[in-house]
Amino acid sequence: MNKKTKFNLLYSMIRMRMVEERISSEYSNQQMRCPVHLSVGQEAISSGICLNLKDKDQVFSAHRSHFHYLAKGGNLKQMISELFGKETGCAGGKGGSMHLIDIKAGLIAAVPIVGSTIPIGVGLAWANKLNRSNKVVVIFFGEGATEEGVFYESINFAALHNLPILFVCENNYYSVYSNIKNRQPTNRKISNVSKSMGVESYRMNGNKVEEIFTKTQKMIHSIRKNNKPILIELSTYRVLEHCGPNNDDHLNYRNKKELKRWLNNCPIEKYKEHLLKQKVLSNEELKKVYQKIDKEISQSFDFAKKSKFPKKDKLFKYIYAD
Amino acid sequence: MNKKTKFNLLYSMIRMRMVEERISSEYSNQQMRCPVHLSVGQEAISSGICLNLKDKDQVFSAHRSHFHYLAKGGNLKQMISELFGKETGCAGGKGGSMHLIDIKAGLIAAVPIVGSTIPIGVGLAWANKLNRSNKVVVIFFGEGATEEGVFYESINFAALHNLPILFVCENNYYSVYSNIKNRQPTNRKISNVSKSMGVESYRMNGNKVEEIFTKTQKMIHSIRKNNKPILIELSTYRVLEHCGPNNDDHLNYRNKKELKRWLNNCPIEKYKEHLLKQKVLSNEELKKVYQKIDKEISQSFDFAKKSKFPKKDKLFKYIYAD
Amino acid sequence: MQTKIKNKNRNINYAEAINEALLQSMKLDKKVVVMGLGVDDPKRIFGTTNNLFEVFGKDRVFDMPTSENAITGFAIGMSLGKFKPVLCHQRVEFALLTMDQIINQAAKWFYMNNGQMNVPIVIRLIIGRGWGQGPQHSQSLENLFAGIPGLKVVSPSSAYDAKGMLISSIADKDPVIFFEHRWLHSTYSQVPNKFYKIPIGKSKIAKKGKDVTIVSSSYMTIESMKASEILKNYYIDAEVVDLRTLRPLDVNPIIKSVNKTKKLLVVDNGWTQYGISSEVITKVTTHKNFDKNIIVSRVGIADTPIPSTRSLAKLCYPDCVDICMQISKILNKNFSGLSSRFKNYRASDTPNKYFTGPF
Amino acid sequence: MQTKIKNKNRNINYAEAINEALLQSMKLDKKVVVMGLGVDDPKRIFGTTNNLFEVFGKDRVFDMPTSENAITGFAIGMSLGKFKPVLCHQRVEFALLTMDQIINQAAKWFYMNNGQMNVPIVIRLIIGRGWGQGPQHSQSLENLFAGIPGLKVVSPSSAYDAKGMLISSIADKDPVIFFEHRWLHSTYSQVPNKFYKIPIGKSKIAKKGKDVTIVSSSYMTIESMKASEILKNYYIDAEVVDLRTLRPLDVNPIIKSVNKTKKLLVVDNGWTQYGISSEVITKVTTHKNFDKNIIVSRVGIADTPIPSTRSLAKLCYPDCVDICMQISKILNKNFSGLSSRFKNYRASDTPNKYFTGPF
Ligand SMILES: Cc1ncc(C[n+]2csc(CCOP(=O)(O)OP(=O)(O)O)c2C)c(N)n1
Ligand SMILES: Cc1ncc(C[n+]2csc(CCOP(=O)(O)OP(=O)(O)O)c2C)c(N)n1
Ligand SMILES: [Mg+2]
Ligand SMILES: [Mg+2]
Repeated sequence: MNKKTKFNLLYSMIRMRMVEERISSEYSNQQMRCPVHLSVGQEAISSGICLNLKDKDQVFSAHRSHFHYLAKGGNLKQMISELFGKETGCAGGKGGSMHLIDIKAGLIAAVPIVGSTIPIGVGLAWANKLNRSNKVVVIFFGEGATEEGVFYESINFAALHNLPILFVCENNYYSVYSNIKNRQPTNRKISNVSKSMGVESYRMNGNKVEEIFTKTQKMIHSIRKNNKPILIELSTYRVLEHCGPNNDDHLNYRNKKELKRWLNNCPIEKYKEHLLKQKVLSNEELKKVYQKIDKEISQSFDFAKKSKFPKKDKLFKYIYAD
Repeated sequence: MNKKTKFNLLYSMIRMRMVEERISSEYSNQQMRCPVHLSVGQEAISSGICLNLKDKDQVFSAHRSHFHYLAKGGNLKQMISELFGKETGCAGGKGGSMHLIDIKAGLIAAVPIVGSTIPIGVGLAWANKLNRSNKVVVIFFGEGATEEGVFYESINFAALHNLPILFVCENNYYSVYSNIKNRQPTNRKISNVSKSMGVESYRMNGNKVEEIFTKTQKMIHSIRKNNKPILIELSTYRVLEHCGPNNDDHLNYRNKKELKRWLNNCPIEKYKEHLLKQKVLSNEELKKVYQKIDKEISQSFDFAKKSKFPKKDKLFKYIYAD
Repeated sequence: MQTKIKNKNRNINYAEAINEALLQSMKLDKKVVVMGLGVDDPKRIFGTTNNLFEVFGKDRVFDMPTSENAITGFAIGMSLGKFKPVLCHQRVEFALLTMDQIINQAAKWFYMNNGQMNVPIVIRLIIGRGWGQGPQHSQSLENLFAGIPGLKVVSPSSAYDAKGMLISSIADKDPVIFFEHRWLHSTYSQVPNKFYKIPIGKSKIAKKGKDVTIVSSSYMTIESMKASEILKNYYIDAEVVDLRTLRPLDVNPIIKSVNKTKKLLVVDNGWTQYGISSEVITKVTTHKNFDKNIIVSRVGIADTPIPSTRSLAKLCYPDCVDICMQISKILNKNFSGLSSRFKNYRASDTPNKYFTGPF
Repeated sequence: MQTKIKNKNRNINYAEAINEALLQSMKLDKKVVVMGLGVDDPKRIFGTTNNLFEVFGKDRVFDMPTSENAITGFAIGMSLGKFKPVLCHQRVEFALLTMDQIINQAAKWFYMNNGQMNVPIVIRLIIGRGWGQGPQHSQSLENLFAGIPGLKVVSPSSAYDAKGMLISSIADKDPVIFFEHRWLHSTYSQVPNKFYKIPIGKSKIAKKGKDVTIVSSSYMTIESMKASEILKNYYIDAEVVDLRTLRPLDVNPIIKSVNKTKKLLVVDNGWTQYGISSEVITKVTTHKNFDKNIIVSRVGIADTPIPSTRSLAKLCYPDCVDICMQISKILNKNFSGLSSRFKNYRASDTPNKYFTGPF
């Protein structure tokens, strides 16, 4: 792997983290008045995967969508404006954090009904195959979404029709406050289920960005070439509360040891040290990275704050296209 | 296996077959005015399984419900009356063939929305477990039902909570006119999927009644003892049309060879010859069996025909219990 | 020349009209695809998908697994990839498995992405009735869809309208729920051979009249028309308005009609309470020009699950005689001998005398 | 003695009232169980399931996988095994995944087995609003359930009614859809400590009056009551009828009220078209004793998906000032300075000033 790629992976993760840290710190000003599901801790997955995608490839997300949006090249100003409910937002303020979209960048949709983008992504991949467009569709979802029946209906169809899709299950072991052991039998692996249903499937460490990048590079290549779906299940951890800007570990729903282990397993810190040691970048360059991103973020927040709210005439606009 | 059991298995299958043959021949009189899904060819499965059940055990079925009803001891007169739409029917005429029920016998429900009884059966098994009633719930469904998301949601929950259920998938390779290869990836086994989801699972020949009886006897014992679900997938074949009284092979939706192979593989004929050879019963006794069943069926049809239609005052009865 | 005349006057039935709309739309636009359980099977959805597989092949006509919820999602996704999917459920009830995809997703997609991507899909829902199909295969349920902003809901009552409205629905840029009543499939009307559109959102005066306004849709328009024939025997000249579209509801022709007749009977094709009739009547009575001398009234399907047995099921559905009886009430007139004289007009458990089950 | 007085006058909020109904029902009847995503988590469904897990343990309080469709089926099955399940979805929208189990199965079970097995389940559905929740977390959708025979649908507007009606719903032998509006959870009223029932199927005169009848339900009753206060400033004495139950609809008190006031405004808690208001108005205008001088009218939520941004979302919901404006129209009176004088009464995107997001 070349230095540039390594740098890009780190840069992507740091940028994501800093964007959400800013959202977190500004949220209490009560100007971003919409539910936000922050992904801090899960940076490696979307960074590692999306760097392998072409512009024309298409990504679907769900309620926890910021990183997928950013990794696929979604416009930051429009994202922050959307959180502020402004007309310059990526959905004109109509969607909020749970409905990010940047069609040009290939972030096709995010919706907060758990599991609901999965069949839609499959449908688009089907269209792509029929259109011979050689695009890959990537569908991100949590382990909670694999409890919805529509997940299986979708997997079955993708396998039946050999559709070019990468299914990405970010298993962070929690659905809201509920541990996976209260929702799925212990010792069973989601990737084994999908494999038994006819989809090539793998498990992976979700906090190791290089490994994710390298492995999914091959997979995406294979999907594009062979028109066959692959599913990957990645273990990871959400650091902040399920919904909202804060930390909620005072609620004690997560085992202290488990929490500590995962917090020590930060995908960014380890990788940063590694790259510094490997001299991929210097401490100085790193500082510049932070400064650059910080500036970009500040500009985006300024842009959002200065933008206008949509006016009354927009209320009934776009209910129908015809 | 003792002679009595062998005799009972054969008797059960012959009776089922004769009941449906009578329905088939009388249907054109247009007195049974409701959709009927006949199961001719699939006698071995419900006969083999239900002979192992206790009275208190509970069975759920779907649109193709006649055999499950009969095997669990459902009242024949009430079943035929239900098909005739009479007030003496097992559902007072309100349900028809697709809604058979005999609570006393333990046939709890049948509904024609594919897959919809599966979670309900799981819920009852859950109640049974909490009630420590030591009952086994058997849920019958076709391979088409395993394409519905609710099947997976149900399997997951049964495995998670270790519920005493026997899931029975009657894989007759068709959903209406659609071959399984158009709906599920080839080379994948439903029983492998359920196994990967955490439910002990087996495949079996669905036309060998003794094998079914013996194997499921052990399973039902184990379910009752260990409070754990088991799924079995049985290969079988529907002889008549999907819905209605006739044969529809002139429509050529089924491969001729396949059809011939299955028709030669009749679960009753082979077993009958076998028992005659084994001298479990004589030709004479067999003749008496036919006569006895024939009489029972004629009486049931007479009963149904003589019964009255429900009157107007029943229309708004039982919409609410309170 | 001869063909032209022949075509102009040709009678075809509703199922054939649907089929023609599909064939012609698929020929015209390569992006139109048809999907659903059984679309390519020997019965071809009551004949409505005849020949599609033969003409357009397996890349445009898709049988489906029994996965109703996902199927709508697939259709939405297909439409994002520039296809125009027409999907079909053989009973309205099966769509209850996919209400999330229809109501949360398809209906809101265009709005929630601020007009960047629309969802041009058609979902055909077939309403069952009769032959003992019972509680889970006989529901109408138009009201579950008609109340949802972002959906269009149509429900044509004649072969002519069915063809033109299906063509419009397929050409439409928004998700359209297309209701077909199973008992309409075998009804005939004159249908041009050519490709034509009937606009979504326009009701139709099915019969002109001056004494009473009957508003209905789908199969109930057949009964309403029969009722208007019966009423002639009593020197009552009824105007029949066929809604054709349930959302958006075209209320002006109704207002115009009731301002003339001063009497309104809405015949609901679904359950009586909380149905289409409630909205029609409310639109009329809250209209700014509402004339307070207008009498409004409705009949609909009895508010009960539909039982299987024909002795009870037939009591659920209002027929032309029931409609006349209701009109006798609002006109305060006695139609002597109504039920005995027109007893052959009463609905049974089959759409016509050739029907011998099972669906 | 003192406790008694204290209890009699104690103010608790709607969430606490729900919680009390659950605690007391579970204490009284061992067969009552509570299930749903998050019922035992730290937030306890906005506090409504507080202490249940601690008091009744893991055999009666169940967290669930994200499998909404199956969950209703499990509840039906549990009820066949003599349990009385109360299940909860944190947003109405999640119930769209389980409409087959609710409408095809639960609603018809008792009827289609001819009265042999009833299904006593309660499904709590929480209506979201505000704080930018947007199109998929702010729908009301009462009309999807109110039109279904076999279901009962309730929607109490005060803590007092919530407790009594939840107790009744749990004791009821039929499937009950229990709507809670998220903005009601923090509203207070006097609630007795004791176990009491408010009957399903009875509306309530929330305020007596003589000039105009306002009919509403759920959160809109709060706005209607505020409106009735504002109207006093203009010497208008409004009567407010709180529906409380949407199916079966209790129409007689409304008829009585409008016969007195001759003016009806129905304030819909859902979208304006094809909603609860349509049925209420139709019930009134088709009533056999309908006095033709009565003016009927309605307001409701704007017919659009609800946008996230507060600048547009607030335009969707009628508030007390909008209600007064509508009344000024039907009374043909000018309420001078209405919108400037009462601008502090206008609804915002939070239920109260203490609310700081995110849900
Ligand atoms: C159909 C549905 N059910 C429930 C919810 C409530 N909900 C919102 S996010 C969430 C957690 C889902 O967990 P997972 O898929 O693992 O994603 P994560 O939050 O861990 O990223 C739930 C249950 C919902 N939005 N949609
Ligand atoms: C939800 C739903 N979708 C579609 C149908 C139409 N349908 C009735 S029976 C049937 C076949 C189901 O196949 P399978 O489960 O294999 O049962 P089999 O008929 O082979 O016994 C279908 C698709 C239905 N009744 N319900
Ligand atoms: Mg998770
Ligand atoms: Mg089958």
